[in-house]
Amino acid sequence: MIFNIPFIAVVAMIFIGLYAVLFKRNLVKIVIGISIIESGVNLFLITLGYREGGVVPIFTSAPSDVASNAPGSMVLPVPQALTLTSIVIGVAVLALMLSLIMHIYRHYGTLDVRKMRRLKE
Amino acid sequence: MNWFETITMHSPALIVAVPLLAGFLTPLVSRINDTVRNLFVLIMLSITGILIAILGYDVLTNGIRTYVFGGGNTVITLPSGLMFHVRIIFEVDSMNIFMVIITIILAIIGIVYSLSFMKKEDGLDKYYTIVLILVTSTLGMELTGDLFNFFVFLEISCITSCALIAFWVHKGEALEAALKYIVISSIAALFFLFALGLLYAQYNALNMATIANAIQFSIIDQAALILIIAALTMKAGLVPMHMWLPDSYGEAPPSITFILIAATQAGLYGAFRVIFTLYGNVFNSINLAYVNLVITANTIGWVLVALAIITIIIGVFMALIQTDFKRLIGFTAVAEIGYIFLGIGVRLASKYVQYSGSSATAIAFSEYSSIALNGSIFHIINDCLDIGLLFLVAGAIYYATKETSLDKMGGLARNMKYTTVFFIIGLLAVSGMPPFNGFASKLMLYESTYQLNPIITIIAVLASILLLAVFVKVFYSAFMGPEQQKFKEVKEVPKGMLIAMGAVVVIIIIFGLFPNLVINNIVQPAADALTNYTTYISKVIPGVI
Amino acid sequence: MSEMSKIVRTLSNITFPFIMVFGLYVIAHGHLTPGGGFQGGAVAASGCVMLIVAYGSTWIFEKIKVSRLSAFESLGALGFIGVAFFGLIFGGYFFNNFLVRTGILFNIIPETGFTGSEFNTAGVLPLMNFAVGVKVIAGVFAIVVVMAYASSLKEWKQ
Amino acid sequence: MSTRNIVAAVMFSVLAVFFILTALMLSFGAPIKSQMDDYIITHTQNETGTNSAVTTIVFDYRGFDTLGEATILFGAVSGVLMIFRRVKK
Repeated sequence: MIFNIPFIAVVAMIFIGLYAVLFKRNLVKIVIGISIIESGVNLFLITLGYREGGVVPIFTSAPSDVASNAPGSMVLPVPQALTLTSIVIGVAVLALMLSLIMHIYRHYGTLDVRKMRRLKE
Repeated sequence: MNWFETITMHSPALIVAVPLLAGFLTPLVSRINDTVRNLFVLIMLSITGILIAILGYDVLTNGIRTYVFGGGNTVITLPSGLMFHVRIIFEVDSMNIFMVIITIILAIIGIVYSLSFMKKEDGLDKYYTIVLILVTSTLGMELTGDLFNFFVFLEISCITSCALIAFWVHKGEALEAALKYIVISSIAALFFLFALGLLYAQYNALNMATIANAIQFSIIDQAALILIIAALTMKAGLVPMHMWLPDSYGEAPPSITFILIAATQAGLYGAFRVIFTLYGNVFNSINLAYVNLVITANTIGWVLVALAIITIIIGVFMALIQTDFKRLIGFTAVAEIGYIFLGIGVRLASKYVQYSGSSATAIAFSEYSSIALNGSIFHIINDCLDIGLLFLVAGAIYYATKETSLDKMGGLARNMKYTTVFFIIGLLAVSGMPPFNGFASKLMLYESTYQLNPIITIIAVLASILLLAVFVKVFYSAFMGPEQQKFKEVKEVPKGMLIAMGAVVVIIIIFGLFPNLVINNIVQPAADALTNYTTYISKVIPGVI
Repeated sequence: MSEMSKIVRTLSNITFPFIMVFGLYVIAHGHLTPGGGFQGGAVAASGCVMLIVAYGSTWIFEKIKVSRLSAFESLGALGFIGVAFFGLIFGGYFFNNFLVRTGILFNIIPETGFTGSEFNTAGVLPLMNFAVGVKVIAGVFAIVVVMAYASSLKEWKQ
Repeated sequence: MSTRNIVAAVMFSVLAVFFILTALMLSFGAPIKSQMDDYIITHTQNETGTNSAVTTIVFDYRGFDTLGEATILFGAVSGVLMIFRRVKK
């Protein structure tokens, strides 16, 4: 079980994020929650690709003894590529959400969910 | 190889690439002037439409077509006999074609409508850019055969729809609806990504056919299934997470809502694909190994039926009490989504009965389960057209009177004759009245549901009748009644909007008069494509099954 | 955002070229070392954002037209999809890496280890990296400029 | 305590149990299968002339995803610029 600690960390991050999204009343905190969930999922993907004792799958910086028995001694590259895509997606979503929140703040003068009409439910 | 064959071969990629290229070019083209930009957008979408027609003809006659991005072999075989995919694959079968046709019809009509509806707004070059990207993402979701690619397009669709919902930034409600939409759909997308990670950890593959071929339905797979279905039903607007749908449909510009409907249906398509193809060997065939588990076709089917019934009831009853025209139609859209999921649920549950019952019931239920699937698929296109038409009418009324509240309308039939006729057709179609298209699909749903449990049918029929009542009320309060002073100067909307609404009405009437034509030519092949999941798999992994 | 003190401005003047060069290095060596268009673009864009912090968003907003940044972003995206279309034309498939292992220039298999002399490998990948890099710099910079400028306007303050 | 809170708490606890159970079943450090990644690591230098396997995947094997990613950034920038446009009142 002790070897599952990275996965426990992933789950913990997802929970912290979900908690913020579900129970917090401040819009910025909700956005922070989504960001934390996303980090959790990214960490999950990275964690899936880890191979015991593996090095980064880049031949420029790999020691020659590692590179010679190549696939077995390197971590899996696909999850890293997926994470890369996912991070950029996260940045884009974050930018859009924050600009919406700026507009909402200008409109209502508050960030409290309870003061708004549609977001209340 | 002649040029037509070449175009057909590359069309799966071009269908996505052409509107994307158009989206990237629009900011540059719109520096010239507005007319050029509008023409450019229309022409690019028409080219996409032609490509879709070519591909659709090919797929419906010759079967599944695949496209490998980057070329090379579709499948890599190791000496040990393992086969897998490295590159992204688009795999197009009749179901994909069905969805893509819906999307492009809605996109072109939506663009034609917005050419006159949005004429007086600012920021139109960004508007058209984002609309093109939204259409691209919807097409991409519906064509792709790769799970991660589906996720990427899901996120594109989420971002672009959010930006478009917030188009009227001076309205606070629009901003709130957009924020709600993006929060819910990005959480849904992250759930999807998590589930994808679970599947990747199991099978080291991202291609749908490869995973479908290897699926074991272990506990992790079941967890992934639940997460994916939860994510996609969030995106499609099933009950626990339906609140974003009326908000965003109600607050977005109507031309956008019309295209958003297609984007929502893409999430629905994802649910179809995941249930019937990715987990096809569990839900689509006789596999006694999976009968004793907790999560079977039966439980998933009944859960979906229950959620669908709740969705229908909530949608209809919330629609009853709304006073805002567009929000009212939004809740109707929720109810219609419920009908589609009802079809899926009935299909799964009766498929289970078919395998566990005696041979006589087996034959009967096999027939009814396929009717349920057909009805469900047919209802997708009817839902798009009917709800879309109502939104276009609401937009036309807003354009003419600057009013969306039903209490303040009245007597509009005198000045807006065409719109009134279109609205009557829309209301009859959406509530499932005979000569129109909603009737055909709803009848199929009722018929199959009745075999499973008559109570469900009764609820569904009653909800449909209530829907009629809701819209008759709307009709009287908006179009009938005494002529109001402030609406005396109201004129009929411009020709572009009338053409767009007229096109939808023509399609609705054709579908309503000749439902068999549609069912035999596109709905039945789509249902067959979903049912024969082995064909889907063996197309990209030769020699399997 | 108003401009900051002279110390900050001078320091940001000094560090700005280094950040940009590092960003361009990461973009250019994306196919050999960790990094690539997105990462390098983000580094370079953060260098530009540092200027906003130091000089104030109003000054930057007047110096740089956001529509021009948006056009640059369009060009980057067009470059990317253009390379993909060239793959369709010359290689026979969308996104085909039609340059790799061809001709005199690219017919090299890179060696393992720090050799540092094999920049001309990988076919179209450096081109894509470059297009994405331009796109990310322009896009992220445009987002930050617009948001910073909008938040500094009077009508946004309560 | 409002209904919203109760619903949220129920959803939260269901998800909690669900995710924890899932996480406990995975194994860390030893991927069950790795045929696709092994293929990529082995062939990255020969097929694409790239030393970095991650870049190979991002731009070559799964280049279309990256196009989507670029599109997302493009869409977000267009969206932000559209939201912050000057609206005439």
